[in-house]
Amino acid sequence: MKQVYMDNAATTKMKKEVLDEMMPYFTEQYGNPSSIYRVGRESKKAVEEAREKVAKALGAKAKEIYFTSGGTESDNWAVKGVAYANKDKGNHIITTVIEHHAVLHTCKYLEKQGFEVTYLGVDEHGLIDLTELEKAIKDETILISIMYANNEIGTVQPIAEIGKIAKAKGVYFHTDAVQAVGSVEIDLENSDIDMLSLSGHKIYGPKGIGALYIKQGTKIHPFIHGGSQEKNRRAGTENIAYMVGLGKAIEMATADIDGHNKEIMALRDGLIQRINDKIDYVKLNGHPEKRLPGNVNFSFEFIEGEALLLSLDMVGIAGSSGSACTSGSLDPSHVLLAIGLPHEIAHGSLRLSIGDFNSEEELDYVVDNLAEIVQRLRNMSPLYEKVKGEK
Amino acid sequence: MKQVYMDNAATTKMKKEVLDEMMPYFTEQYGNPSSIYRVGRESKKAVEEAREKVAKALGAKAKEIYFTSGGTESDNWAVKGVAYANKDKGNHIITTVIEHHAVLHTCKYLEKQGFEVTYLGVDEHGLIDLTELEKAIKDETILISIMYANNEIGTVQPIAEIGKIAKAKGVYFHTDAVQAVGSVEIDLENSDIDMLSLSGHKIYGPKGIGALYIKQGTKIHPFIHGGSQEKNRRAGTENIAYMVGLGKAIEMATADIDGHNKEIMALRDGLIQRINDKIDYVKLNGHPEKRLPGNVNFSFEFIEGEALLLSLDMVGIAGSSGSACTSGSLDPSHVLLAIGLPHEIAHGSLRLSIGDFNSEEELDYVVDNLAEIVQRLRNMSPLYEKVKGEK
Amino acid sequence: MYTEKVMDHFTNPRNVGEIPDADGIGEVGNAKCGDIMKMYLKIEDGVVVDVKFKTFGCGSAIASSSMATEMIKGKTIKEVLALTNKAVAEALDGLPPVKMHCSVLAEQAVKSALLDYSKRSGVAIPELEGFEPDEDVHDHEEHEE
Ligand SMILES: Cc1ncc(COP(=O)(O)O)c(C=O)c1O
Ligand SMILES: Cc1ncc(COP(=O)(O)O)c(C=O)c1O
Ligand code: FES
Ligand code: FES
Repeated sequence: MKQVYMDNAATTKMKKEVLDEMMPYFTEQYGNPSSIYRVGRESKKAVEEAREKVAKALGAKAKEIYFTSGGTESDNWAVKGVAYANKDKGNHIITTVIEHHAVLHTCKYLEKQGFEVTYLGVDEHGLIDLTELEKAIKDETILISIMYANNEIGTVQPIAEIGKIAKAKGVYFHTDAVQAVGSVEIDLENSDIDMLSLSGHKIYGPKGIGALYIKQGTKIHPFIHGGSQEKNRRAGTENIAYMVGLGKAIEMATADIDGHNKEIMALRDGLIQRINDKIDYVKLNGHPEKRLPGNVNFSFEFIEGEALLLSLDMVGIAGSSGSACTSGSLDPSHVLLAIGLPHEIAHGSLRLSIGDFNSEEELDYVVDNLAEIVQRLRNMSPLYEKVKGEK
Repeated sequence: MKQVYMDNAATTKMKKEVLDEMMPYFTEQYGNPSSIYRVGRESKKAVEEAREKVAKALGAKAKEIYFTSGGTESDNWAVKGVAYANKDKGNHIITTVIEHHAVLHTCKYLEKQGFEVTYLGVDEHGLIDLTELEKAIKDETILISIMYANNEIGTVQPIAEIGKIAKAKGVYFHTDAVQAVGSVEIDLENSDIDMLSLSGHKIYGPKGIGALYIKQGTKIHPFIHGGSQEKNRRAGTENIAYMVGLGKAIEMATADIDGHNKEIMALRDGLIQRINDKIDYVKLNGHPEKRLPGNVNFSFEFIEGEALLLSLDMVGIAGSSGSACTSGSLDPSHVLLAIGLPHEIAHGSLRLSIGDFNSEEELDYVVDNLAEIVQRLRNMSPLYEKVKGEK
Repeated sequence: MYTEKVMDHFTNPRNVGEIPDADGIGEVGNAKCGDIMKMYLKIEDGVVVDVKFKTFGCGSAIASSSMATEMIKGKTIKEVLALTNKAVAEALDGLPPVKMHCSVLAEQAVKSALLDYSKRSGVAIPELEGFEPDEDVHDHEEHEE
């Protein structure tokens, strides 16, 4: 059967070029970078070259890049590390209700440890209100953590403005850019971002590697203590192969963001239009313009997302409903609720996220099947029955 | 030039069988295990099969095994997770002065956060004193963290007895078994161990993956918060390939521990004897019997370890001096100082750790070169000069 | 981690040994820190005509000693006094930051030997007045918290 993978916001398939660069570090180049003999020195060199690539892709200095085990660890480190290191200054953190759980659950945990957290709401498109942010800052505020772009609805926040506000108030600013890297131009040197999280597997690199950018001079505790790797700030024997893979992946993802976005957006806009044309009672979630190039998120009234996903899977189409990273939970997505969707509409959401391996022709297959499936499920739905009756 | 890798305690070369099992998860099997479509379900299955293998190798239940990014994260999680979850009960932790930095630096950090830590000393062979341990336990003690086997001198602690003491006193017992797995039979179900750390890259698996065994019912906080992976206890998109690799690696490493140890010990004992025979002013560090099968650690008087390592590297031999995991620091090893070596003797230490890929013939090469190098460095040493003068 | 020059001087150290009838001997460092450097000078008419060293220490300590001996051989006392650890490190095409103290040791070993010469021979070296080699010149990498 045809397989159409449309869940690139959950994870991506690794690019061949990335895997090829990693392979030597699974075989002959196995030395521990901390050691002084040849095979160790070569590993060290590979790690530092990968770090350079990450730095270059973000307009940062190599010494500001720290490798982690993924976006989640980066988020945990940034938020907890700053919280604990600055608790003599204050105990207040500002974030948003639509963050990824990696930030949200970390904040919930910190609340139990005596920190106070303000969760900013968002408007119907998923944007925060800058005035509200400014008002939320108080003397005790030590950190603002606001995601660059949302993983579910794709909304991109006004990061430059947020940075300016944070800087003016002398508060650290962390942004979870896991979804933004490769889709948005990022130039950290000319930004007011103090910390930025990213992850390899969202940009055609391996799963289980990420990085945290920490601007020089930022007061932050290490999160994982131990050996002196990563300049004494992130302990643990280096995952050389994945670091190399992340370096290659980010290099490729940022080589021509504009050109790349144009292609992806053409597919995205075509998909949105065709769904709008072919299926009624649908609603596009997220911001109409300020959204990630590959993100399509629709609510289909009267039906439930899991049933939709299962039906799509039966014809080989992979999508997601709510956050794929957390779909162990069946609660309607906290992001969709935050933009004001009623529960029943939130439940009927479908995210199709377009990636580098998708083609125009696949989208035809998706739309045809989707229309059919939605109709079939609606025919089973007592809610739809009522609406039909009213018509 | 001939290359002889004798630093298997620092890291090992991945076995081909391990890499082979991992490969599909770098290519077609890239689905996110949290998702419900086919390629996601297959990833989920692979993760759970890997977890079964880890559990089986340790005599544990699969649901007691949590994947982490390595031994260091496992140690951080166990120690911090128990500390924070039980701080209403007490704030006292007991560990030893010879732990890996992953435990030691974590404890130092917790001291700054208001915890109290007792660091047990060790005897000249690196063994703790059980009576001393018992005496150190007080009402406020919530955790004992003592390593199974030491990474530098190979000494194996009386883990069963420590477990009994901990259990009798109602204190949690964590052991860092990163060096022990594959060399010591471990049967967690019939043990008093509450938590156990292990790492993939010490047993011919990948670098950047580990596991923490958490006995059912243990009160411990998550360490990395976020998505609901690992039953809500360790967030982050799963590193499926490495989990599969760790499963295969531990399966192979524990298939026939006795037979395997016999072979490795034959090599080790031969190496120890030949060094003793050929070179004077040497001292074997660690316990004569209770030591890891592959560990050889000698001090060579009058010379310094780094010079020794560099010289060995020039003839293709890879060894380590002090802990290779932390050799960014130039301080003499805390372990060698703890067993009572004077600073200058600790400086002249060399660890040669034997692994599955080493051969008898390689050892000949090592001993011949080592004898020559030690002599050359001694001829340059003002300390040796004095001894020669006295003779 | 080390330059080719360092490795060259480490593997083929120049002027290793002792001078039995040395005019000045300097010993600095201590075994506790893993480094002792001992310099022997032969001085004629205010010129270092021969120099030998022995070192207990790491690769960069051995290379620094070797380089220092090359740099002072045949030089006048005044010229020798001008030798700095930075010059030694530069002559080796650089040392890793954590290893700079090894070159400090080399500078101090030379000065100690000169001081010894001055005491023994009665030749005053005013530049060395108050010179005392540091016991602990170790300056390890910054630990960021
Ligand atoms: C916005 C966002 N932040 C954080 C993460 C977590 O990253 P990782 O899966 O690498 O832990 C994800 C995806 O899982 C994400 O989409
Ligand atoms: C005893 C011990 N504990 C912990 C670790 C850390 O494990 P990892 O390198 O996987 O972080 C090591 C080795 O590095 C070790 O030898
Ligand atoms: S309908 Fe089954 S989970 Fe709600
Ligand atoms: S002799 Fe101490 S590091 Fe060079």
